[in-house]
Amino acid sequence: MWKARIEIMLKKSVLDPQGQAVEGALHSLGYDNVRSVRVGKYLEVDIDGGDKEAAGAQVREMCERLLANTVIEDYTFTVTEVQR
Amino acid sequence: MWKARIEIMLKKSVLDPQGQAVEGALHSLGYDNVRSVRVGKYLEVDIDGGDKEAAGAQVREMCERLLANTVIEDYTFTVTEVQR
Amino acid sequence: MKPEVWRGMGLKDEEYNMIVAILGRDPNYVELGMYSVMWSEHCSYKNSKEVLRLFPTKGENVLQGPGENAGIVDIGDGLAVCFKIESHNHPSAIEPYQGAATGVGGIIRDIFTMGARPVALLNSLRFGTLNERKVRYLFGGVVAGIAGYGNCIGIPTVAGEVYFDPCYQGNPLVNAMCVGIIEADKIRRGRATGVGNPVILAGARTGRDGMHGVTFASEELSDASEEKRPAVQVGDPFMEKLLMEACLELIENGDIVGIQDLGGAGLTCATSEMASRGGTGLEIELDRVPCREEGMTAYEIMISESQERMLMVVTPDKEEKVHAVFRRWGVPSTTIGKVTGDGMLRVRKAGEVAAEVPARSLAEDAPVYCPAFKEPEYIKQTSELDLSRLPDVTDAAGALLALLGSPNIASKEWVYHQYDHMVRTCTVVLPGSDAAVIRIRGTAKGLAMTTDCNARYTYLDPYIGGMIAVAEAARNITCSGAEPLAVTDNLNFGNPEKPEIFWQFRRAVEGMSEACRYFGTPVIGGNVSFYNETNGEAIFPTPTVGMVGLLSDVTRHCTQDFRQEGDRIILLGDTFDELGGSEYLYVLYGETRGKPPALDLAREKALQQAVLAAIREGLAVSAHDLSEGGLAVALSECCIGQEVGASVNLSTGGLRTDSLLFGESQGRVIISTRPENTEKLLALAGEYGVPSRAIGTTGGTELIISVDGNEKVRLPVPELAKKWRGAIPCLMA
Amino acid sequence: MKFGVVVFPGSNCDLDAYHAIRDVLRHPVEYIWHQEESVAGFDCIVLPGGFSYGDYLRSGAIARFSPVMKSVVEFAASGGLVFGICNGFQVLVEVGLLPGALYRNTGLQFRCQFTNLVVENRNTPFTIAVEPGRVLKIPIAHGEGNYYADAQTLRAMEQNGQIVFRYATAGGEVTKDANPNGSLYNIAGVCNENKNVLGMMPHPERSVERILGSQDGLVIFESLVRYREGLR
Ligand SMILES: Nc1ncnc2c1ncn2[C@@H]1O[C@H](COP(=O)(O)OP(=O)(O)O)[C@@H](O)[C@H]1O
Ligand SMILES: [Mg+2]
Repeated sequence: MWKARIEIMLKKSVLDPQGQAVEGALHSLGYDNVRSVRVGKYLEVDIDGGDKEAAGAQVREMCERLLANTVIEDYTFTVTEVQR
Repeated sequence: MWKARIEIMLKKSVLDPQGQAVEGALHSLGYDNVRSVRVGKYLEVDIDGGDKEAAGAQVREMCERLLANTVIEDYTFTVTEVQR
Repeated sequence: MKPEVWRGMGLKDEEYNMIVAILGRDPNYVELGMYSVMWSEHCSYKNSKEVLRLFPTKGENVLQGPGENAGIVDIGDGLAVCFKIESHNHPSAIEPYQGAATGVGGIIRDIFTMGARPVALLNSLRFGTLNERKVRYLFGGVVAGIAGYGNCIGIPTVAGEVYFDPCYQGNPLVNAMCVGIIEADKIRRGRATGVGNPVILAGARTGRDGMHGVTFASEELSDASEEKRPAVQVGDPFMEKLLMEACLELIENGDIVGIQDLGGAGLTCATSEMASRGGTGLEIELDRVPCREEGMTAYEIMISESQERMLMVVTPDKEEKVHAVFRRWGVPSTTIGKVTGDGMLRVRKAGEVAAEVPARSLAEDAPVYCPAFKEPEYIKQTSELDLSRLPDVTDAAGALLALLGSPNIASKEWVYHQYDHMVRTCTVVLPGSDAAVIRIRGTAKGLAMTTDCNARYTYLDPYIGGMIAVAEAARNITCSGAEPLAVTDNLNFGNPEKPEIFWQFRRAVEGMSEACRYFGTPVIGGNVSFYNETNGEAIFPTPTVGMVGLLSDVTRHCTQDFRQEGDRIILLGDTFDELGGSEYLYVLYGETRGKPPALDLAREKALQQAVLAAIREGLAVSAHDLSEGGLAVALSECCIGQEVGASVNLSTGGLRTDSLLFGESQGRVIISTRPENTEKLLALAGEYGVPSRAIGTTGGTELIISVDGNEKVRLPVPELAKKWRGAIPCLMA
Repeated sequence: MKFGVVVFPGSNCDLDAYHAIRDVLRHPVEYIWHQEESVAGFDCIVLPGGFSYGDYLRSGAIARFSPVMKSVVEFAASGGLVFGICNGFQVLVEVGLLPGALYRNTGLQFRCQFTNLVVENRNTPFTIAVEPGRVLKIPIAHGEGNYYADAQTLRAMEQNGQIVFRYATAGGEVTKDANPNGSLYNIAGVCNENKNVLGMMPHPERSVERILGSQDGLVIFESLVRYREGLR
């Protein structure tokens, strides 16, 4: 079985209000050395069968079709083999 | 400067309605080999100064205090050096 | 079995012995767990039952009183209104968003379980003071959680209340109320009848979350509570929406014999209560219960409090049809057992009997306690308030601004703008006035609703405080043009095993009962939440009153806003030198002391009848009751809504100026009326024996208040508005 | 003129749209279950507000794969009128019938309140009945109504008159303070190039009767009827 770990982030050009809010909150907690915070989504998807390449291709397709909205979001992912 | 990449997920025993909905959607898109989907948060935090160990300790503290809700969530993170 | 085992589950030694006597043998671990959750305070009301009998619960319109999932009152036209309030204090203290969200989910299920379509939500909240980061986190999380659940499921959150006091610092209160509408002949009850009928479990899969939530709710919070984490659950409002639509469709079609939601104590509670009410037994097969995780034990499945689940009994010929309806709505459903005639709740797992106990003994035979009670020491100290040592107010305008900026009085827009309060397009009076009003589609009628409790009063005198909570709710309802119908109550108190706490509890219930009797508003359901303490310190006794009223013609509703230039402002009711327990005393002197204002039930009732008559006869352009902050704050609120100023002349008549402006004497309402109706209105008040005087005129851009000819307040309405609207956003920024 | 209101799992303003059309506009209307494969026989398809599929992942992201959406896309391509309100707007951008994207309000909070809208293009089937200069008082209720499109797309939309509604003050000024959710250029509603598909975050179906505090939403439904009658 394959485990895909997918990170989805707003594109750099899109304002990230959540990241800004977290950054502000960290500053007010005294973490003055925090420079920039971006907040996105993290998904773990378990996939049965096929080889690593096939799994990767499938994950890319799922991201394009459903998981990310590519108008505003970028995604990256890794695929690793796991025991059932 | 250090970049922390933080993944925050609901604990295994906690219901993940979002993950369930995405799993259902992937199945209805025909990805029958998808076994389990969990949806969480992903954060990138840039941190100035200190060494890697100090940055790591700070990230852990930030997770405990603010970023993760440890009542229902687990977190993992990595810290890597980046150019300003 | 070792004593540590049952004690660890919160059972007393004598309770264990009772169980042995009932079974005629030692219980096994699963059975013990089932008794422990069912005999907890939360499920059995073992400490409060006797006192709750004081409430009046009957009335000619009451179709269902306490004892079912929610109460129901007839409103004519073949329709009835179903409502109930419930607390989720402890989960919200640990995880505010999910704690509050699942609280909303739970109370919604109570309403549609009865067959009613939920049409409105309310909430009553208490937190510590907002200068604490932790409190801001709890407040923000709770409000977002209520919004997250209610908005998603599409039921408008139309009213509520929020107060802040240091006594709630470690133990916030989150009480959620739901109101539903039902055709009077379609009421369903949680009864398992018809031997052989299949039992169906529908909704979310069962997981390990929420184990022992009810025992958790029956314990004091300590710092160690943060460790009891799995007791908190994540809500899934989407699942609940589908579950609700499917269940309402089935009930509408008459496909269900009995139905009950799974709340506290999960499957154990639902099965034993349904069987007990039906005078039957149930046999269920745990291997058929869809679980979220592998390897769940019988114990875990029986006491899991996973959300968004319903249990129902159907006739065999309907079984397939019922599953088909759930399938169409995308809701999993499984037949897990059947109704039996032997009164036993029999639970099988892996072919073996995992538990077998008389259903009735779980649901009905919990011990009943009559805890000792004793007046607390503090009452003597707090009741001392020597007004002669308090200088009268000199800067009335400054005091007014300070009060408007106090989070207890300030606008709660920050809260209710996060709630979808318009979905279903029936909200006629939006949050922000005294009571919310919704119309009932297909009729000319409307419902008004509110939650109220001034816990400072209840702390200083639980009896009077309890009466005032009811009176204020009724006053808010009448100011919106409705006739009070009935009450649901949420009794939030400390540890009842302490005699002082139990005294507060008894006295508050006595006061509420008396007022309910007087106003003819029976208590048709409610909830008790004890053990609201942190490290031994109890909250103020907080018996929240949820009240619903009826408008026969919804177009004849009223709001608190002054509407136009030149209307006359009439003050109904009398003002006394009553500053005890006031927000004024708290904000300006940091004191919570004195006697709460007196309440004369006869005068209060006369006032409310006069207000209602004035609204019905079209004499009232606006009506607003006086509560925290007194006359000056009420006038400000009337001005702010539509930005209409007012000029008011008062005479002290021997009163202190601060009592006159900021005192919280009960039984008072401000009405604005067209000038040509002034005499009629004053005469109408006279007919009801209600003191009334014209105190000023609306118009201009300022609020001007003169006392005995001396100008005490002159403030532009936008400045009042800024202070009042800005207070909470500013603290939460 | 016959309206169809699509019901997705989790729609919750379907009922409100239905009532506005049937009881106030007084036109025929039917619900369309999300699993229907055809929308034949309707003149206008309304995608209502709510939380389709719980709005999990992203608002509208899962609903757009519902069987009914295939025929809605075809219906739109053949010039049929498609009207997305709130969650319906989100579904329309997700499915690609409208440009841009909608994401989290900058205030990070769900907002339910009245807003004022200026009508930037009165020459669409959705706005032809609006009097010039009229500011519409219509409420919003959403957590993800922050409209985004890249600069190039926006320019094209401007030129083509696809920006239909903007948040404004009661006097009709488009100001920062009047923007409730951080939308680019206060955008509250947009249409496609052909102007037969419109999405808006505010809820016109919630402001069709005086007792609800505003009747300004009605003019949008009336526009649709007038447009349709003009075609006959
Ligand atoms: N938590 C809340 N949820 C919804 N509405 C609220 C909430 N808190 C306050 N409100 C609304 O704000 C208005 C003022 O509340 P409050 O000061 O408690 O009124 P009153 O003193 O008349 O009881 C009411 O319309 C009330 O419904
Ligand atoms: Mg009031």
